[in-house]
Amino acid sequence: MSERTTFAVAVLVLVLIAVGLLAADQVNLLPALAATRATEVDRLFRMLVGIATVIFLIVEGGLVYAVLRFRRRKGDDAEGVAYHGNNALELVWTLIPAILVVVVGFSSYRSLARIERPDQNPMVVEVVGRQFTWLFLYPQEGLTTSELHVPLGQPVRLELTSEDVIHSFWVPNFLAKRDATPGRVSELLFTASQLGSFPIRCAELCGAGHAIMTSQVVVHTPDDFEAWMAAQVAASE
Amino acid sequence: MTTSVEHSDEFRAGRELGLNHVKLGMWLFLASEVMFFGGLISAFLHYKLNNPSLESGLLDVLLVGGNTFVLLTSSYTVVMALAAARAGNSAGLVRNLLLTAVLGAAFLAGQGYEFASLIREGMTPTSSVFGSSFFTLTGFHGLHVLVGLLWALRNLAKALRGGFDQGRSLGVEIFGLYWHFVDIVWIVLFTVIYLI
Amino acid sequence: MTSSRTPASGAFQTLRRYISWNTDHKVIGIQYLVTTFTFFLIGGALAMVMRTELSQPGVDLLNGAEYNRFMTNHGSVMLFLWIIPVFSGFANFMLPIMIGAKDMAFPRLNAASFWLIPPAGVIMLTSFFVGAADAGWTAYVPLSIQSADGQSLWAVSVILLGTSSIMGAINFVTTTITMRAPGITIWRLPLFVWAMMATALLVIMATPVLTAGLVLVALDRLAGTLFFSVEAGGNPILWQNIFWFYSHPAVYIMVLPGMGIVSEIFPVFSRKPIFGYKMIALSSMAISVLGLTVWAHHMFTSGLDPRLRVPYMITSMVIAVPTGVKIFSWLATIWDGKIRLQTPMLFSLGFISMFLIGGITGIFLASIPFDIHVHDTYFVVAHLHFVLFGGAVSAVYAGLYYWFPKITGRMYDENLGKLHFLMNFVGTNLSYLPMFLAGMLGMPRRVADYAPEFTSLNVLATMGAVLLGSSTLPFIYNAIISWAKGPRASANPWRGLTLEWSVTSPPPPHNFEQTPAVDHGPYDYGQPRQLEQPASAAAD
Amino acid sequence: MSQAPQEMEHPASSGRLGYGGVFLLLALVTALEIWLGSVGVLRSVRTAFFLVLSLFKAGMVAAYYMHLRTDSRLYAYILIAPAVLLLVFAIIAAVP
Repeated sequence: MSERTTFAVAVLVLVLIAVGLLAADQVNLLPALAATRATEVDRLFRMLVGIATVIFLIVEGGLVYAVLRFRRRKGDDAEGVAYHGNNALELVWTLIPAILVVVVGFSSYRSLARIERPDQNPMVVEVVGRQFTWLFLYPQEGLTTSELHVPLGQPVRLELTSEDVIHSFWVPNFLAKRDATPGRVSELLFTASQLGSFPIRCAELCGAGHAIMTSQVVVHTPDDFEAWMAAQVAASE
Repeated sequence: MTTSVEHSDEFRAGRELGLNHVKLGMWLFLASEVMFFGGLISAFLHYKLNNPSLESGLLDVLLVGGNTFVLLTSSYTVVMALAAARAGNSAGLVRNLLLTAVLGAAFLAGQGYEFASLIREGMTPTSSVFGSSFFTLTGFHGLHVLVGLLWALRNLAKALRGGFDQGRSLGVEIFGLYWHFVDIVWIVLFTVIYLI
Repeated sequence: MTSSRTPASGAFQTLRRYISWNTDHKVIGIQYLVTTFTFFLIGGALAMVMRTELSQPGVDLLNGAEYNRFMTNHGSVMLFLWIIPVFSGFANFMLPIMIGAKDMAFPRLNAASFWLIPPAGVIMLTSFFVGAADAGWTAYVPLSIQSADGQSLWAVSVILLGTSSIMGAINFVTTTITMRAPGITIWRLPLFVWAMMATALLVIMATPVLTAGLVLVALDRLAGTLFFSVEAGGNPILWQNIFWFYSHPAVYIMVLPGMGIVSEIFPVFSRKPIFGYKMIALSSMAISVLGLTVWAHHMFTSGLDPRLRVPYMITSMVIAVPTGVKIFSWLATIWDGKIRLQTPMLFSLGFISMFLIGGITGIFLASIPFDIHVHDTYFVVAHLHFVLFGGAVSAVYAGLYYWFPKITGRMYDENLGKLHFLMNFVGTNLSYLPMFLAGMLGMPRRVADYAPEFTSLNVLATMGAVLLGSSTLPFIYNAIISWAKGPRASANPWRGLTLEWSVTSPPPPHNFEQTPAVDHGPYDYGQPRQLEQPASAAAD
Repeated sequence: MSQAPQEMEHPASSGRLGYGGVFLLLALVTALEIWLGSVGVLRSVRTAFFLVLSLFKAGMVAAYYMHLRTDSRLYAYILIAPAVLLLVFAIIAAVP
């Protein structure tokens, strides 16, 4: 490679990296995060976005450039340059993706380990999917509700199952989802980090009412939660 | 770019590789059959391991052992049929194909008897997950034996018409591949269902 | 063959050939292409209705139950009756000619595998009259056990289609291995043939497992067996394993042949040898082998054993490597070329640019923590449509335009073709890009209704869908008019070097006057030696 | 693979032990299996035995009766590849 091309390539690489970092930092494609583990997923997502942006720009850019630059001009009936391959080049574009895969795979694995690490003495809520509603059972209080109420900052372990077909419990703002499968119990761990109420949606096709199988998580301050719980228990007696 | 070659030249590439296209096709079909039974066997194993059923005690290993022996013998008669066809010995071919058909029928009879007695003892395809997977798996194998039986009879008729004279044995060999495969499947099923 | 006849009797004669049992691989190829395209239009119509329902929140056109029927049959028709068999159509017509054979190895089996398709399609669609299948194309149990009778018809139909593609696959492999003309060594096979080999091996290995699974579902529904009845101890996860063991490889069954087609087109339209022939050929094989080892990445949220999920994540990501090799090799192929931007090339370029998006988002989906968030959302819908519509369907169109002169003996109208590409390209991106956003922001897939905040994104998607739908009109018009009275096509209008261009357009009854003997690779462009070759070949 | 003989060439009875020998072997192994099934050996040990023995039987049938010993290597691959795949799948599908 001549010095000019080397320089150009170097500049290009730097620009791409800059754009990638910018994209990773600036794009906001996820819903407002409302759980501690969500931030971990968000971090991973931003890394993916950064890498993806760079790859996307390289390929699509190369495509557009090639089409414009090597477009057949009128009256030019010559053949293209006849070369069949270039081992060095092919090695590079086999290795670089391979390395990226290792990086992405490793950090995905690390994030997975983090978001599935069990908490100390979590509050357990049993969740039952039933065409087409969600039921939430608070074992200690023996209370059943149609909305999930949790205290802020309190680690929660949901134990999900289903009475009929497979449902999938999804809180977009928690970036968390788990199938509720009949005949088995699956776990979902989260710790709410924002006050307010957030939608719950069923993500697994479960029949005619799939689209309307919604509910919400209501996150209270611990005191409010106690009050709410007391009121519920009182009402249920 | 093109130079003249004889028209009879189809399948030449195959012959250069020592491959007959019908045989290759049959082997590929058998590969897909492996995966088909693979699906059924996986389902059976899944339930055998995850919800063991007392009904598995109803299975009569001795009876089925005898049946297994019958099927092994039929595999032997099939290879003898092939050997006879290659040797141009049409009498031997007919005899062995006949024996194969009889043994195949005997196997089916044995399986029918087994099914009947199991059902009498209350184990049916709808009695439990074990029953479902047992009858489905063995039933599909039985169907394959039935197909093989019909094929054997068809070959028998062809042999009687002298269709395999002068060592034209390919038809017998292809049929043999299928029959031996069904035998192999049974060897596996016998172990997976009755022995383990 | 139309071209050489007088229109009146000729047209009728031809029609008879094409709607009756015929063992000529070229006739069967056309039967496949026309039949599957018809189902493509039906599947598209279903999609149009769904997009209309989704053009605004609330249930106005279809209620939940009806929507599920449309969604299920849209998916099943598009996958099982269009994108999988359409490539068998191309392979039927082209593969034997490309390897210098007179026909497929098993012509009757070949005809049989086609004639399974129309009845299967009819069975699937008639299910609408007995309460159509409504459990999605994934037919997850136990939902698919409790759905209406149509679900049983659906299972039967899919079993038939599976059988058809297995028969086809056996035929393609046998033909390629045993019927190559002298000189067509393994390393001189056109890349489309390589891709079909990889595809056929996947079909042979994976499809029977789905057949077995569907048998279990059908038995549960019809004979009262208990495989998937939870009360009796049946396990829904077992179905997911069986289903995805086929249905993930199926994605490669749907896209590998497309990669083969564009690999044919890039060299011809850039007048350059394909870059890295062996790497492209071997990456097809690598993809099909790896493709068999990744299925459980569809089950990351199903509470699958954690020790199992990570290996699946890794294998899924590793597939990006051979895929990347292909994409970069195609880029290097057009680099330094004399690129002719005719319709087949445009669609091939569109294939890369859109398949890339599908591929990259595939990595996102392989990454378990992110997948847990977007699994079963519109992000997945967008991803699979970029792979299968932006990818596979673009490749199909590329192939249809590229081989139109060879198949029909007529040239298509270039301007209409370009118009079609433009509408298709804009429509695809307009309808599927917003879906990524909708999914990430919280819109589940397979819903007839959605929260108001997703309205604008869905309006965009529906506009795109309308554009996509109408984009088929110029194509249909172009195809019919050009086939009827387009200008006659020479033997080799694109100056291609693969064998199908060395015979007349359309090819003669047994393809070759005399078995060809090949002494060079399929993509030796860019060298004067090959330049006069097509002319001489066209002469005989 | 290219040196593989064509099916016409190989001898009627294939290999060192003829068809009959293979048959006797298979019969013996089957008898052994049934006997093993009846006696009270440790279950895990028995299972291992059974798997090995049935694999051996299947191998014998394929090698001698289906002529994989003498026929083109390709056929063997075509049989072995799905068998391995099936093994992997069956194990993974067995996980609850």
